[in-house]
Amino acid sequence: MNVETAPALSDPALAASDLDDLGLGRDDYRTLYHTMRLQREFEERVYRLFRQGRLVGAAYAGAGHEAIAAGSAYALGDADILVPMHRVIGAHFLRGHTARDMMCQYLGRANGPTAGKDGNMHCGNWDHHIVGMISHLGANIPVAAGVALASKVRGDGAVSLTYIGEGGSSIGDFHEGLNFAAVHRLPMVLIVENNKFAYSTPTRFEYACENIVDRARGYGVAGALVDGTDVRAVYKATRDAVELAREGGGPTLIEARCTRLLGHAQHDDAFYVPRDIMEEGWNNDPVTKAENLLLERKYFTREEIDGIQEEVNGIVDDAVDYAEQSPLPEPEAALQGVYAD
Amino acid sequence: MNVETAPALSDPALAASDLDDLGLGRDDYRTLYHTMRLQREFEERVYRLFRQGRLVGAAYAGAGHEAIAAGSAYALGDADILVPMHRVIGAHFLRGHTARDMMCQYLGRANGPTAGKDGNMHCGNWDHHIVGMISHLGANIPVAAGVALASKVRGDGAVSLTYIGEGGSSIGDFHEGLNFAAVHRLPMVLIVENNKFAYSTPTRFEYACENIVDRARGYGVAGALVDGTDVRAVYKATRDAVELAREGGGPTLIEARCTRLLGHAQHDDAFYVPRDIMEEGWNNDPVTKAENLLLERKYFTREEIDGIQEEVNGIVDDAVDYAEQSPLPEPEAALQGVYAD
Amino acid sequence: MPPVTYLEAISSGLREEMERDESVFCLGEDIGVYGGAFKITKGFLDEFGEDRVIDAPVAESVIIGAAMGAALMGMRPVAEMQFADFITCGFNQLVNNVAKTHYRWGAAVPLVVRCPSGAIGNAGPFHSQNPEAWFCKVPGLKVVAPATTYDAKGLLKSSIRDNNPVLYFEHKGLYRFPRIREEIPEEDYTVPIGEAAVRREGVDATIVTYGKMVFHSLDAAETLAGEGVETEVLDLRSLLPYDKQAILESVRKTNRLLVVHEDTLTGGFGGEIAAVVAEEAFEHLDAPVRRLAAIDTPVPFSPPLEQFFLPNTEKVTAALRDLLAY
Amino acid sequence: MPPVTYLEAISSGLREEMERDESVFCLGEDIGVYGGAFKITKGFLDEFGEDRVIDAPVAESVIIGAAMGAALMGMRPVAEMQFADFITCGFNQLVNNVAKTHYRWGAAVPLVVRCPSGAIGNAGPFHSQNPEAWFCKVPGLKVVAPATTYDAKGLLKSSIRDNNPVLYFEHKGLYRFPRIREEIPEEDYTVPIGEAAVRREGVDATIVTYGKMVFHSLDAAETLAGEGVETEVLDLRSLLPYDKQAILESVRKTNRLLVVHEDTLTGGFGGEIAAVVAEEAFEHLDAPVRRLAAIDTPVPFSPPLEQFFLPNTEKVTAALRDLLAY
Ligand SMILES: Cc1ncc(C[n+]2csc(CCOP(=O)(O)OP(=O)(O)O)c2C)c(N)n1
Ligand SMILES: Cc1ncc(C[n+]2csc(CCOP(=O)(O)OP(=O)(O)O)c2C)c(N)n1
Ligand SMILES: [Mg+2]
Ligand SMILES: [Mg+2]
Repeated sequence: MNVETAPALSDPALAASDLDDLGLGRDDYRTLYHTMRLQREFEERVYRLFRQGRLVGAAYAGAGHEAIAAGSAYALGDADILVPMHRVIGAHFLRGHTARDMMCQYLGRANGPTAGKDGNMHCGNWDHHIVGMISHLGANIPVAAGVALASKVRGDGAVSLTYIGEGGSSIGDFHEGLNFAAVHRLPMVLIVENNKFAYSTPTRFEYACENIVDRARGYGVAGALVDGTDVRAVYKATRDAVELAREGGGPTLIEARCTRLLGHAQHDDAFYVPRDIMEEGWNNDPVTKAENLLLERKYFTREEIDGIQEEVNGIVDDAVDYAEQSPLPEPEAALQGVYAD
Repeated sequence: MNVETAPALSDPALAASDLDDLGLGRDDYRTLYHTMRLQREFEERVYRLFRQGRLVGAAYAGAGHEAIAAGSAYALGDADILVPMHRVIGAHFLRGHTARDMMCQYLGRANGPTAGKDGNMHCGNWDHHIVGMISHLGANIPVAAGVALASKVRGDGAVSLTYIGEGGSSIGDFHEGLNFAAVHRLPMVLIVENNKFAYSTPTRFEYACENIVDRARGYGVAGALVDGTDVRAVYKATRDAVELAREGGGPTLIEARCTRLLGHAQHDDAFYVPRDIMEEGWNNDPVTKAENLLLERKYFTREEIDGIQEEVNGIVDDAVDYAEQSPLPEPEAALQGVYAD
Repeated sequence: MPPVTYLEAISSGLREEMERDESVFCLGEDIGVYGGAFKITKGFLDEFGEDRVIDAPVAESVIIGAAMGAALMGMRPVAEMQFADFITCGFNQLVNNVAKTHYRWGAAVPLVVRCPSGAIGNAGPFHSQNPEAWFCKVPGLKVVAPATTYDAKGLLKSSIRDNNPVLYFEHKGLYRFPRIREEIPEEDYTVPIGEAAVRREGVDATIVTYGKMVFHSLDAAETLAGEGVETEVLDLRSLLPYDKQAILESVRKTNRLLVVHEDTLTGGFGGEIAAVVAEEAFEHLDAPVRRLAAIDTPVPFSPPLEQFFLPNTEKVTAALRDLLAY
Repeated sequence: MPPVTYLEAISSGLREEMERDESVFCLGEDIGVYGGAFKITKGFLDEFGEDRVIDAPVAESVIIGAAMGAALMGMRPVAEMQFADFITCGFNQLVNNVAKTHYRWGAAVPLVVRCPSGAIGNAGPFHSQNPEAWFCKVPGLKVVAPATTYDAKGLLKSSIRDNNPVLYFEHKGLYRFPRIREEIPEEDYTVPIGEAAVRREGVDATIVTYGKMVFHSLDAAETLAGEGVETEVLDLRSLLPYDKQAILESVRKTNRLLVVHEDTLTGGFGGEIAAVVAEEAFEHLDAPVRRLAAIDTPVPFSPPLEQFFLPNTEKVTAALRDLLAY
């Protein structure tokens, strides 16, 4: 699949037959749904903690991006490397960060992945092959390219998967990173999560092309445009891209369309988002969509779905308890870790 | 003309009828040819001065780029703004920098355009609507966009014309600058001088797309691919782009193909350039090509062409004499001009 | 006029300049309908329109570069970095292109880059930095960092009217700081770039500082005043150029110097001040020049770490005691 | 082994590390077939192949960012900036991404960025700069600046073997400087990061310097030696971390300090040194701490301007005389 042949967003091909045949079984669907639901509940809890004054720092959420997070990261093998952005906490869960880990991270605890050095989504963990997110948008695309360069040179078969918002795609590092990966045909997949806004800025102030994926040709890489609210579509596009990358076909630029269902962060009520966009977004809520699919296809019964919901609630409750009981770091720990030994 | 309809490089349309009808008269051709010849002779002299130890600093030349320099800048009106790069000294001449000015600049004289503060092509001059080149490749593309933004907001009808090598097109500022200009439909024209090498680096290590102009679509701007050794083709593409920009149609990305006929700079013998590329380049020497055209079409006789050559030689001789007799700056002048009053 | 906040002062300073001079315009991320991440430009879009309040793509290099282009054309852009931390993405434009233009070829580049800086509590390593020192070493740039509401407005106006590029550091911790709400003049006024202000007079020691640390320094001075020590607190306000005369005069009077900033110690701007005093007021010094600053690490996120990292009133007081004890 | 140049020492150090350790590779503009703008990697492409000698697009941010990615994977990239001046285009990657990674989430980023720096005669404002000070204020980075041929090789090896990001400043004016051609050991050796070297012992004054200025300082010391003054010349070699003990020890012995660097004065790294000495060796100082540096302007192009701009032996000598006359 390249940009020339990428189906348009409304192409019914994406919706049906094509996606029934992904080779995914009941367990896979359970994991995908569980991950999406966990992202939703976890982040709702984070927002609640924020309102209650129990959070440390700011609260971001990926509501509306759950299918991208789960569907993409599920296409990775263990040896692959995740280079995540701010709306894909589900990908962290799939790679091995637990809800406890992430809640400790959000609450700045000594036993979180960064031991309180950094907060919220800003954590990496080399044990799980997760590169720590940096705030500076786009700056990890060159890093993902470098990760892929190492894999290519060593022939270890690993692929790096990274993300950027459509807003972040305006920055120089997007261009430099993707171009470098293209030139060296590096095993990298770049997903642009196009949720129609960069903070408050609508796409007409961000880019003037029709689709971000139209840029693929200008880099000489494969491109795909997918419905980012459909976890199967995201999974399929990522899997194809990962395969292509593993075979030496170089990077793929995937544009995944979705809607940011909340404000930019907790403090933002998204007043600037036209009501119809928000409504359409909620009508296409990826979590509900996945749930409906699972029910329709009779992969799971209503009771089983409710069971997953309960399980997830329990995980999040436990994570909050655990994190709140976990120690804050010792002040002097601030001095440690600037340099590796 | 946009990227979809841009004729391919080999399209005969570019070569003939299309270009006969440009509305250019004998005087225009004289100016264009004179400019190209002056660029060639001036820069050859700069190289010679370098070898003789009479130059200050490094010697760059735009041999092979003369048609781009002259053809593009000739499409500008007086109020338009030139934002030049290192291989288009001809564009400086067309905008009003004299050979004396530029030689004083190369020799670091007090009466050069930068009064010795900067050297060689690194000079701007607001009287001539020329923005000073910065070495950092690509960094003037955002500046050209800002110039165009001012024109758009004020409605002064001016267009900014800037350049980048195909090598420099890999840098973030290319992306940020062109994207910004596209979003705001700014009156800017960006010419990529694709001369097959960035210093020693061949295009396969620079980009993986077929043509740089393939990027136009990804920015939502018009694109054109032209034979950069044909001054008429460059003139036409630039003129069309300037017109489009003036009418509010936004920026155009023009890829002008040519061959760098010398090394990157005086110290570089270009050993890494395959002989056939160099040969083909010289066979398509834009200056000779223009000369042949002028003769074939009988715009000028051999004698007249020789007359231009003599005139140009005289101008360059005079420029060297003038510059060498001009004073170097006073040492203490180094302290002045850091800040505007 | 009722008392206003530091944030309101910046906002009204910017608005008045835009009203006064058509060539002034704003450029930055989310400054339009959203009014900016910190709401400095709230309402500006309605008042001035899309041509003068430009929502930029997330791309700091072109924000600064385009501002330079417009400035060359005689406009006076005021670019906003959403957080000062992101200015590193436009670093080359500032230090090589913007800063060197007038020296190189004589064109003025009158632009302002507004940089919301500083730590405000658990915002982590990328939303808390004080990046001013990088720019204080770049000839061709000017750098200001107002601490008071009056200065915030007056220095912004001076920055916009200056014919040179000015980096305007506004400490986020001052935006709504109740203590600095103040009544400011209705009529137009400016604060000159390059002049420090004595915030408290004293004869026993001098604190040279700027930005939010002015208040920790004043509080420390107040504490020690209770013990009979009179500390002079000098608010630099401008860092490049900075008011060397005022610093030297004060040190010549008090014979002791403590430099305080929120930026990290090593390579921070305090080194420059300390060095200049050690050179030019050497014989007036009765004690070693001291510096107090954040520790040499990234800004950590978790509360105990961040508190350990940052200078505060207690640490300033302790450093001052130390200095006096010498 | 016959005497080699500084340039050859860098080259052979890099080659030996690549031979020793498969994970070491080079990345930069024109480093392949061309062997680098200054020919440091001449012949490397043939010897090590395209996978280990990677010609990068003109894009410094991805050069540094990709180096970081590869370093996370356990490789040891050595990135080349064609000129140190262009590092500003990768500034954000270095100061925010590379530098903070280990502190933030514990991953080591063992990479080296080689930066050919300094003025070599009429190369103008963009090919002559000494940008080290910007990085000396960034916790998480290391910065070295060898002055001798022996150190050039030994510090490069240490930098490559270090588990942290190291900026390696190589002064272009030393590449083929005949005076520092020297025989260096055949066998593997390293020079530790963080240790200064006394280049000349003395008791009357200390010059703290680094890079090419070491030689102007030695020459000035030599001149004054003819007049009976013994100047100690301390070559820092490493700037972050720098050898504070060596500086303090020397100043405690000589009681006079002159700091010399080729970078511009205000905000240059000399301020940090001067400040530390003014704080920690205050009572040993018999004279004000002095700094000599380039003037606070961009690097001008034309010979008289550039000479006026740069520090040189005469200026160091004059500053030293001044210091001694106090
Ligand atoms: C270099 C840089 N500039 C500005 C910001 C501030 N910022 C954080 S997120 C954001 C909007 C991002 O929009 P987009 O990339 O579309 O991602 P989304 O939040 O919509 O998922 C901005 C402007 C930043 N983090 N980094
Ligand atoms: C940011 C930056 N990096 C590196 C350089 C060094 N450099 C100067 S010209 C050049 C090659 C440019 O190639 P290209 O853009 O194709 O232009 P050409 O010289 O071929 O006309 C390089 C690498 C630079 N000037 N700026
Ligand atoms: Mg978005
Ligand atoms: Mg080229």
